[in-house]
Order: sequence, then C-alpha cells, then structure tokens
Amino acid sequence: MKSVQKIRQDFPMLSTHMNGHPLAYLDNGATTQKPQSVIDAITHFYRDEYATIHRGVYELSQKATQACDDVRAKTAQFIHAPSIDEIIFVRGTTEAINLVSHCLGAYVQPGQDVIITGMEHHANFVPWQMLCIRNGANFKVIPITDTGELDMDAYAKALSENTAIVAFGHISNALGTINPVQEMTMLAKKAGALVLIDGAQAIAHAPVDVQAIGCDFYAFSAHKCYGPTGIGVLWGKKTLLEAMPPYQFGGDMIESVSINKTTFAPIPAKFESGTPAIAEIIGLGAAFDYITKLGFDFIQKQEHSLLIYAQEQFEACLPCIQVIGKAKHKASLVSFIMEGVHPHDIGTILDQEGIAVRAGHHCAQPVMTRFGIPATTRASMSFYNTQEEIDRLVNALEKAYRLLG
Amino acid sequence: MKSVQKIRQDFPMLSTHMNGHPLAYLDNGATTQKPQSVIDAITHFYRDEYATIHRGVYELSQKATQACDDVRAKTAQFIHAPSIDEIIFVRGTTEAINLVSHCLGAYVQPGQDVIITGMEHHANFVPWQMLCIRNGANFKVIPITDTGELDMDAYAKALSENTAIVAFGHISNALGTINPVQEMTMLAKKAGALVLIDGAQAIAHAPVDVQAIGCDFYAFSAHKCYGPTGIGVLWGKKTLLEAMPPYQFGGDMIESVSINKTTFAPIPAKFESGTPAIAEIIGLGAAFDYITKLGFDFIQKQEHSLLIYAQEQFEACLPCIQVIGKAKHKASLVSFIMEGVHPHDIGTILDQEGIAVRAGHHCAQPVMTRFGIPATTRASMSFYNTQEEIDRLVNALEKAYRLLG
Amino acid sequence: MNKTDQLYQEVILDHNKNPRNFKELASPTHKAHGINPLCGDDYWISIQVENNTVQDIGFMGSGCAISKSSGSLMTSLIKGKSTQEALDLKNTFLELIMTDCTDECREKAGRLKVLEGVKQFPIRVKCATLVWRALEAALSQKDQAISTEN
Amino acid sequence: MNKTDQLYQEVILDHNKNPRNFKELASPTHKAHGINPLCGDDYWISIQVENNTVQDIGFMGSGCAISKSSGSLMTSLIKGKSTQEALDLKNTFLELIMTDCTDECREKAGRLKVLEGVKQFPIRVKCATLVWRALEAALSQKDQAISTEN
Ligand SMILES: Cc1ncc(COP(=O)(O)O)c(C=O)c1O
Ligand SMILES: Cc1ncc(COP(=O)(O)O)c(C=O)c1O
Repeated sequence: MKSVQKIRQDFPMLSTHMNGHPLAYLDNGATTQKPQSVIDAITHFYRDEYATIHRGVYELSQKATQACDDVRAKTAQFIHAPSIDEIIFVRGTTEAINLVSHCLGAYVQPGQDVIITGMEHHANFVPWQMLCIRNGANFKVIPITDTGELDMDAYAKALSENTAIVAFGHISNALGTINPVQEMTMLAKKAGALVLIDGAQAIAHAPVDVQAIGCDFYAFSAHKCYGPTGIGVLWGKKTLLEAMPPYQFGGDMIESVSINKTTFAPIPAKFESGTPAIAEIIGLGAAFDYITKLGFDFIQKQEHSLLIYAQEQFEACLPCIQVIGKAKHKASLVSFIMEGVHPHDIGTILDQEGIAVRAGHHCAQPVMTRFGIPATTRASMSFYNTQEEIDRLVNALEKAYRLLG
Repeated sequence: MKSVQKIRQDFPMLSTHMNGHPLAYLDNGATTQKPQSVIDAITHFYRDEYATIHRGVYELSQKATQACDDVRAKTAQFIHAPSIDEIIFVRGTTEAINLVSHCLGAYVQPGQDVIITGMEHHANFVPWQMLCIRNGANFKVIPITDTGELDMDAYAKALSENTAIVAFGHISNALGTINPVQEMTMLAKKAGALVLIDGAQAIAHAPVDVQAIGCDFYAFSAHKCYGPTGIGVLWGKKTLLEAMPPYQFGGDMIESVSINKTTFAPIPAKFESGTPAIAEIIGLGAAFDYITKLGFDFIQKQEHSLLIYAQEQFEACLPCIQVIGKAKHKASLVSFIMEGVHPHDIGTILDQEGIAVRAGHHCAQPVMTRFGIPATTRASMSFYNTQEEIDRLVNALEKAYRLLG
Repeated sequence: MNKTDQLYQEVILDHNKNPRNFKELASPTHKAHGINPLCGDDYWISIQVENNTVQDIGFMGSGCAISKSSGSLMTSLIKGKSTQEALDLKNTFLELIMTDCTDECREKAGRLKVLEGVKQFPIRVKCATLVWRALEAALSQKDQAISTEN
Repeated sequence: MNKTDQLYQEVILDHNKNPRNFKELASPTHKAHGINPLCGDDYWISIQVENNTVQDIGFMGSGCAISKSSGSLMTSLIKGKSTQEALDLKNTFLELIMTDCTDECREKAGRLKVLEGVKQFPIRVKCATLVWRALEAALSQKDQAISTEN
C-alpha cells in the first residue's frame, strides 16, 4: 500500500503554501484537489487529441467520441449502473437535481407529497421546494435529531401512497451524517415513490452501488471526487429517463428537426444537448481510475482514522468547542462552533496559519436554523490529509480561542 | 505582426498527425484548437491555485474567486457589455439559449409570435419551437434566399407588435452567412420585440459590441473561441435578467432558504447555481487574452484571405462542386456538395489524407431541407490555417471525385 | 491496398453508381424506413413476400456510397431467398462487419465480403448496417422508422 | 504586528466582547436590517432622530468580531451627531476600508482607524461595512433588508 506521504505527491496542490505555511487543505467537502494524472489527462487531450465528439467523420473526432464513451462505461461501472445509457453527463450535482426536478414536473400532481430531509444542501432543497410551489404539491421536510441523524420514525410516518418523490443526501455536507440510504430507499419504494439520492458528498468516500441501494436517480459532481470542475453525473433508471421529456434542446439530442416537428434522440443523448464538457469528461475518467487504483478499503480506513483522531483531539484540547453533527455513522468531517467566537473569525485565523476550512452555512441554512446557529466551521478530510494537519488545526483553534474567546 | 507559422506553434494540436499526415484542421466551426496559454492557465490553476469560489474564507478561495471575477470583467470588455453583472457563465451557447427561452416562458403569450430564421442551428431553433408549443405562441421561421442570405423583406414583414421574441444567429454555421445583426435588431426593437443573438460562430471571428448591436441577449461558447469545453457565456440586459426568474436552483444563487420561503441572490449569481466551471472560466480568460493580443484586424484579414483563396481554388479546380451559401458577407467557411458523391464519403477520404472537415447537416436540418440536400461537407477556417492546407483540401477533393464521382 | 481503397473497392463503386433494385415496390407486403441522423442516410425498404419467400425487394432513398452499395448488394442477394435465409444473411453480415468474425462467417458472407473494409472505419459501420436493420424491421413487421441511433 | 494581530487589535476585541449600544430601540424613527448571506452576519439597526440629530442608536443581532466591533464603534461615534455628520462619517469609513485612502481621510476616521487592518482581508471588508450600509439605508428611510450581496 502506498504511504500517505507518497500519495500526497500525486497532488501538486498539497505541496503549495498559503500565507507562508504549508497548505493544510481541510475543505474537501467543498471541493477536492486533483491528482497529477487527472491534470495530465486534460492537458494531454487538449495538446494531442482535441476534437469535438459525435459530429466528426475524421479520426480525431472518432477517438474523442470513443474516449467519452469509455468514460461513460467507466462511470456506470463505478456506481454499478446496469447500463451505460443511464449515465447522463451534466455540469454537477446541482444541475443533475434540477434536471430531474424539472423533467419530472408533469409527474407530480397537486396535493401529492414531495419529501426531503432537514439536512439537505440547498441544491437538493430548493429545486423540490420550487417544484412544489409550481405544481401545488406538498413540500415535506423530515426533521433531524439532536445528533444530526434523520428522524426515521418521522420519515416512515411521512411516507404514504400520496408520496410522489423522495430526495435525500447520501452524506450530509454540513453534519457528516451518513444516511441509511438503502433502508430509506426501501421504505420510499414500498410507498411507491421515486427516489433521488444526492451523492455529492459520498462519491469520493464510499463505494456506491445504485442497484443495491435501489434508488431511481443518483447525482454527483466530479470536482468533489478528484475530477475537474464543470462536469458531473446524473444516473437514472432507463425506463424513467426514457419517459421523461428532454431538459435542454439543441444539437446532438435531436433525431430530426423540421419547422413542424422535432423528434429526440434516445438516452443518454436526449439529455445532453450541445457540445458537452469533453475535456472534463476525460478528466473524470482519470479521476475514477485514480480512486479505483487506491481502492475504497484504503480510502475509508484512512479517512475514518482521521475522523477518530480529530474527534479525540477536539475532545481533549478544545473544551470551548461544540461539535455539530454526531451521527453514529459519520463521514470524515467535523462541523463545530466555538464558544463566543464567530466561525468567520475562526476561518480568518486558520487562514493565516495556512489551514483551509470552510466557515458559513455550507449551503444548508435549514440545518443551521435547526441547531439555532448562524454558521459553523467545518474541517472536511480526504485520504490525503494527515494527523499532523489535524494537530495544526487544533493548535490554531486554541490560538483563536485565546485571542477571541 | 506574428507570422502564421509562428502562430501555429502556439497551438500544440496543429503539429500533430492524423492517419500519417500532418493534421489539416478545417473543422473550426465545430470547435477550435487551444493555444498553449489556455492549456497552461488551466493546468496552473489545478496545480498551484485550485480552490472553490465564493465559499471559502481562506486565501486560496478568495484568489480563485477574484480570478473568476476578473474573467467576468474581461468578458464584459470583450463584448462591450455595460456591466459585469450582466455576464452569466453557462456551459455553452446551447445552455444560454435554453436558459433564456425557459426563463422568458412567462413573457410569451398565446397567439404572440416568436421569430427565428431558416438558417439557425438546432440550438437556436428547437428551444423556441418548444417554447411556442408550450405557450401556444406562433413559431415563425423567416426564409432564406438561394444565396443563403436572410430574406430581409420577409423578415421586415413578419415583424409586428405581436412579435414577442426574435432570435437569430450572428453567423450561420452551415452557410457562413454573416447576418446584418444591427439592422435586424433595429427592426425587431422597433416592433417592440426582445432580441437574442446566437453568437457561437461570431465570437472568435469578429469583434462583438452588444451595445452597438442593440440586442437584449448574446450567447456564445468558449470552445469555439480557443477556450476550454464546458463553459460559455450568456450576456443579457440587466433589467431583463433581473426580471427573469432563476433557471436552476441550488448553492450560490440563494439569499436565504427556509422551509417556507427562499429568496434569490442578485444577478449574476441568481443564474449560476452550484459550483461553477471554475478552471474553465479561467481558461476562457486566457482565450480572450490570446485573441486580444492577436487582434481582430489580423484575424479578419487572415481569415478573409483564406476564404478568397479557397473560393478561387474551388472555382478553378473543382467544377464538380457546388458551394452552398454564397452570401455577400461571409465568414471563412465553405459548405459544399459534390456531384454524385455523398459528403460522408468525402469526409472519410479527406480523413485518410489527414484533413479534418465536417460532413453532415451541421445541426441545421432546416437549412439542408431548404436546399433540398441531405448534408454538406464543410471546411471552416481559422487564422491559423494556411493556403497549403487549402491546397491539400482541393487535391483530396479531386481524388474523391476521381474515385467516387 | 491502402485503407481507402480497401473501403471503396471496385464492386462497391459499381453498386454505388448503379444500385440494383433501386426502386419502390407498388404494393409491398413489408416496408420499413431507415435513417442515420448523423450523416443523413435515408432509405425505404419495400418487400414482397409470398409463401415465406422474398419475391421482390427494392430500396429507395439517398445516402453515402457505403449505405447505397450495401443496399444494392443486400437486395440482390436476398431476392428469391426465404425470409429465414434473409434474416440469417443479415446476422452473418452484422457479424462480419461488427465483430472479429470467424472464417466460417466470412465464408457464409460470400459477396458481402467486399464490405468488410468498413470495419476499419468504425464511424461508417452504421452506414453499412442501416439497410439491414431496416430489412429486419420490415420483416418483423415493425412498420416504423429505424434510426441508427436507436 | 502580524496581519492577524493587526486585524484583531485590542480595541476591536474589547468592542466585540462588550459591544456598546447593543440594543434595540423601543420606538425608533429609523430602522434597517443588514445581512451578509455568505457568513451569516445579521443585524438590526434602530435610530432615534430628532431635529436632524441622532439622539439614540442601537444595533442588535449576531455576527463576527469585525462586524460586531464595527457596529459598536459606529454607534458610539455617531450618537449625538447630526444625520449629515453620520453620513459623512460613513463615507469616510468606506473610503478608509475600501480604497487606498488619503492621510486626510485617515485623520478624519479617528478611532475607526483600528478597523483599517481589515483591508488586508478583502473577504472581511463586507463584515466591517455591513452595519454602515444598514445605517445608510435606515437614514435614507429605505426600510428594507440590506444584503452585502446587493
Ligand atoms: C451557430 C451555432 N449555434 C449554437 C451552437 C451550439 O454551441 P454549443 O454546442 O457549444 O452549445 C453552435 C455550435 O455547434 C453553432 O455553430
Ligand atoms: C450534499 C451536496 N449536495 C449538492 C452539492 C452541490 O454540488 P455542486 O456545487 O457541485 O453542484 C454539494 C456541494 O456543494 C453538496 O455538498
């Protein structure tokens, strides 16, 4: 097994400095750094193989088309999708969820329920809220407990044959909670609802098997799993994708166009109008390769041990800190508030020490409201982080408390 | 002034080979190659400065935010937009037009007219067609003449106070026609209509001044102006963008979220939900820098002389060929059919000679229908192409005719 | 022979220039439409089947040399054959064009072998198979448009 | 002094811990709401103006040390001043924090100079200016929410 020190060398950003200190990058929940192999894949494509896809009869274009098809197959494999046609390339999680909530518009009837949880990112909250407003459906938000877990009783009770759609995050970006997605899906499917899972925070940290989960849609962003910006994936069940109307109209999603009538191409093309993010698709393929080579066994072990270490150190050294989100099953992130010190001030002080964390509502205002706080500071770890970086975080937090607490 | 040979060295792809021949890349209408400076900007960002934008209190994130803001300002300058808030980053032209046609949905009343031209790319055709179907509006397609120019009389006659929206391409990708956008806009505005211009084919080849044109929206893709895939621009007038509802919902476009109510951020954030294509935005900035340094005087002179040379050579050597699209004002592209030889076969034969052209309907089926042909072969030039490449094209076409004609 | 010449062999050029059975039957028993949205190939296949035998067959439309010669060869070969033999030949042809086919398959393909050069041009494979897909649709009485994208 | 210490000077820490005028007036003549959606700073400013003079002023809400100390300093300084003087001071402060300000401006800013360290933290500038924007809104009777993103 590669050592973490060796792995860090795969990521050029991890050797940079911030404010005179070696960068301690603990904002992986926002976005992850890129291994050189991903950067190289993009560079190589632009330098040596660049062409558009689908449309060219020449070799370059065919090769680019093939390369994108290969990534589609790789993506299907990565999340255990049964068919490569079910992989739709989108800009990111946000677009994926918007696509589904838009294209399922006609499916949701006035008076039906759309159910989400109280720990959703705005991207999995607002599109459903707006859908409900448009369609006269009921927007139901299942409460979360004091530890930041879903109130499963409330969830089970809320489900009924009146439930049209259930949407929830696989892992909460604000709390770290790993949801029991399989059980939640099973209950929702029993009620006859469609299930969308926001996998933005899960895709880099846990193996995903959409068939084992049993959901209908799964969405994630490449930039959160070591891939490029500008690209993400919507997976959806074939029958549903085929039944849904197209999202955007334009080139490549068309079968034939005339003034009187336009017919659309089959999936996945139907949902991918216009020139796609070609270089980004290729970069995503390299990201999957990187993760696969490392393996989720290693990734999960490493990240879990960082979580345990951080929690121990926080407990031991930082009585001024209250951790928000103490789910039993938790991803490698610590969201917290410090007595009398605003997260924004903490962020600034950590920044001066070269430590990148996030301070704010994490695009999850309803979670902040639930805990009666305006914001938290969040340190989110990846397999490439170290105990030493956690130590630096703890020291800097002590300093912040001495100064402002 | 830099020589073309020197300029070609800026583009790594131009020194590659295809099927054993030096690549003659004549598919610039589909997508353009990237100068090393654009590739470097992306690589540098991923290697040395990668962070998310908007959300981080730490320096890296602030710098990335600043870098994206700088590109927004550069974009505004490039197209002479009066305010940087009017620049919306999208995936590309297709998304830009879909955004407008979706968000202006409520603006178009049953019985009103939406007017486009008969030379539109599917991206500027189908979204309006679908809007008309949704809203019960009249979809009017202004005919084009035998030379591939807009029938201005028919256009002027079609406009009335009943016209809600007029949408047309700045330059036709299938014919090369440069439309009189200023005059067309003036007439449409006189009728009280909103005007959207599809600038996909213009942005790399002619200076664009949205204020001088007088239009309401202008859309283009970065990949067609030497920038990366996955990013494009919608420019719109502030008052309109402010009046329009958001397109996608999620992070960064929100002011506040609660279970009962969500309020949206002001433009441009309102239309940019989710993590944007950050590296791509930065690449687009480098593309603008490259174009600006070269200057449109040079670009237009160079590209026009290639067009003239190609037309002369075609006329002199290829009597078997009929050029489709002979507008007086024409971009540097030649779309043609060869007697008895199908464009797809031509494409294959040129491919074997290392020449990349496009064969097909160019996502403009109504244009093909208008000329009673299934497809054309299209050679589309950039300033980096040479007379020698045109010679190779002509020779290869002669060969194709000998073989298949 | 270079790749181009392998693709555009004399036989193919001849069938392209003078396609056999390039016609539409007046009252066919089976009919289907084949289109390739990418390059615009567009054909109607019409067939007259009697006693499970292809009495007559025509194809009509427009397309590239590969699709047209494929249609010409196909119609020449299956006229007079039973519908089962026609479908078998279709399978043989698809195997020939789309796989690393066996010598046995090549043997069975007979005159269709001239189209094997298409293999080296993956994007042209759909041109060669289009009329065969339409044949399949017609014989299975799916009287609908067949698109290479489906 | 390093950048952090320049930002979090003693005076600021004191105003953060013990904000002056941290209250809501019972029946103010002017009122405004200031929010920074990015970091969640959220304050109400309430003012009692009589004869064009700020008789009393309070600010209430939650936010970071910079926004809170800025509110504390602001309210302390403008109490008793004419509304015109208050608005002048606001302009001086914005100039101090947002530009390469002149010595003259620095002079006029007086005690507000302790906040100048914010300049080196561009993302925190909005924290320092939030309450001042709200003051401006309140005095111009725009009784609406002021967001730093507007
Ligand atoms: C005139 C025109 N409009 C729109 C488009 C669509 O651009 P994109 O595919 O980048 O969205 C193109 C390019 O294919 C085009 O040439
Ligand atoms: C749980 C969750 N959902 C959705 C998103 C949105 O992802 P993106 O911004 O890449 O569209 C994020 C990331 O910010 C997230 O953490």
